[in-house]
Amino acid sequence: MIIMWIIKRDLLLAIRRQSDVLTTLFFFVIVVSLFPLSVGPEMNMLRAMAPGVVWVAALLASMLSLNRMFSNDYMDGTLEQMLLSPQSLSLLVLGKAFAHWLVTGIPLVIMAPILGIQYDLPAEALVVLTLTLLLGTPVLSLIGAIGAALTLGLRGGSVLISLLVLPLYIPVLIFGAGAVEANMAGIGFDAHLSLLGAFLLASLALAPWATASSLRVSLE
Amino acid sequence: MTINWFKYSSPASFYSLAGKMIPIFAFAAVISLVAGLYVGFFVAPTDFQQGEAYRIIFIHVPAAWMSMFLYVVMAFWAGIGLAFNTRLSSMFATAIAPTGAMFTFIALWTGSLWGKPMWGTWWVWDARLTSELILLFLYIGFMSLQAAIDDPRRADKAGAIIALVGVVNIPIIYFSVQWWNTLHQGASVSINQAPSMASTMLLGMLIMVFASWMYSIAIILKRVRVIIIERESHTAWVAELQKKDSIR
Amino acid sequence: MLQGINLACTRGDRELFKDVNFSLGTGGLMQVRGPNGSGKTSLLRMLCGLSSPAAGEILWCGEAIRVLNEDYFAAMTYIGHLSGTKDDLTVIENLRISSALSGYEISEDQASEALENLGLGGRERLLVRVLSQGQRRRVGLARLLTCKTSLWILDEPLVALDAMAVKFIQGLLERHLQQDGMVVMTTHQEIDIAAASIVQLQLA
Amino acid sequence: MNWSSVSDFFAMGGYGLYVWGSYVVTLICIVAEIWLISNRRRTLEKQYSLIRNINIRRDKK
Repeated sequence: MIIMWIIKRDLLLAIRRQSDVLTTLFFFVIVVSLFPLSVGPEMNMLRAMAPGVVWVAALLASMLSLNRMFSNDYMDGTLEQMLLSPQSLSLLVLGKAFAHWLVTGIPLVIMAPILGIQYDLPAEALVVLTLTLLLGTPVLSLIGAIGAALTLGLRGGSVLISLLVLPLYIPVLIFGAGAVEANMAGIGFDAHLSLLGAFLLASLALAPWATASSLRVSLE
Repeated sequence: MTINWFKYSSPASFYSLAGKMIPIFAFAAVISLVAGLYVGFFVAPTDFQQGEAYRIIFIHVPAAWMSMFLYVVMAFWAGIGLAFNTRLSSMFATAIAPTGAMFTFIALWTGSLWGKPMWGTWWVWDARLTSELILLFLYIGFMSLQAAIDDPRRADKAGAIIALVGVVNIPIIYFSVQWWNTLHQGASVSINQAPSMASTMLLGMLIMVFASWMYSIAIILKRVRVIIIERESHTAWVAELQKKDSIR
Repeated sequence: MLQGINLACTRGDRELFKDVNFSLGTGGLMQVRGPNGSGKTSLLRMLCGLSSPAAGEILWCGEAIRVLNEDYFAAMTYIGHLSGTKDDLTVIENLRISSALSGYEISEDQASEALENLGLGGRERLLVRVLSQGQRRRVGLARLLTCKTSLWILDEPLVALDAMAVKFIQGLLERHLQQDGMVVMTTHQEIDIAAASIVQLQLA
Repeated sequence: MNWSSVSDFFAMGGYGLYVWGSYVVTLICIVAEIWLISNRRRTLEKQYSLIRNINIRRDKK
């Protein structure tokens, strides 16, 4: 299966270049830890802020690694090979986005509950936070791939990616953080989770296709 | 008389057609603007709740509507350009973006100025204003992406993809913001629902909407003409125009 | 059969070439020549479907390649002037992955054999980053041995190669042409390749 | 008629700052947009007359 090859390849590369993974993770940890220092250690306020802070930090952290998603392959010519593959390019892109999520998204999901403890979140809220990140971070990788493909090889590409991609992240942010808040307020959060799931399905269906067309445009 | 519409899809013949159309739309814009302002300021009565402050509606609502329409129209032309590889439609998309962004900015600015006397603060995270803000980001993203790409063909196609992605997302974003807004604060005075709008108020607003349409068409045609000359400078027909000194 | 009809290429306002016509049958070799900046690489990228011509049409067996897409890619191998290898993967990983991407999954043994042939025996487990320029080039070219495509499009395949490797590639191309394959290539070096038909395409 | 005097008109029932602030900024935006496009056009025209002059000179030679 071609998609397995591409995932295996990107994981191998990530393992051999661990610094990329670690930078994303430490960025996430540092951003989340900075907030109490800037607004004060008042626990009630921190608890109220926690879902938003963790989610915004997750958005930024996953964006940090976006411009490396295709640019290395672009530079050494392997991206050209992928475009000329007899396999569907959308499928290859899906594999790359999945690998990106495994490498940058999963560490965030694992780290989030630990950071949540810093903010004194109740146990149930920690579970919800982890769940929302688990559903939401793949969407970030999938939508981010479009931005990464469009800005390939451009001057100031990494700043441009954030301009293009951050507004598109907003629905995920709203429902991701919203679910945790709803849980802490004692309201049901099922609707939030199903909407996040719907976003995931929609971006699974559309984003690889948009990314594939963007790559063809960018390499022309 | 039959008009060969297909003929006008080429930049060369469209260029001269647009030149003839601009004065018509500009004239219509000025006339309807004057009429709309007259109705807005001299015919429409004072609102019993909001006093005179509501008169901002005559630019706020048209600007907000235009900003959203123009994004959809822009994405439409960009998509046509991407699908059928027609240069002119892509140029249209590029020409629409700055005007759309300007209307978005006006909607935000006037919304804020209206909010101050109504809510007591310059900025409220009201669903409509928040969506406008995000729309402004989308316009800026589209324009910066196109500006960063040197090759016009790649710029057209890349812009089209991000515009289409944006247009798919706008309803989702709007819906999310609405949801978020109702969760976090109770119903406040919403800008766009004056409970009992006098018919003259509505009339003034509609005339202003018409004026904005006419203005947008005129200014976009004007910008398209400039873009055509910039892009097609190497082609024979532009050289022909130069020779006859009829670039105007 | 690969055909080009009235191909044109523009870069910004500048026209690199126009009205390029050719037809390449089975067993045919096409050598694209021209000075630097004449659009050789642009032409090859068009022929493999990475970019579309400003005017004209490219046909593969009578059908436009922009319609065929993946069906065309399945019959074609392109090796550009970038080596197409990842620095952080070993030689054998590189070959197996790039081969799989082009639709031919190969075993470790098959990969080792191809590398052996190209004089990279014993270096299979090295990371590509430690190889020399010429050796990297060979890793890229090894794909020609593992992919069973009929059309090869090669951009400067001989650059950075030593005499031995040039000789090997030359033999490889000749064998491919004898088996009714097709080759489109650019090169600055003068080499003689025996082929049933040779098309010389000169770009101004 | 809504207004008894000119100053009454400009005061806008105490909301003058907000109402006129909106209208003036809108006006500025529109004027700026028209000016920017005309400017872009003028530079193009200058460029073209420049190119044309060069061509004429070359033709004469």
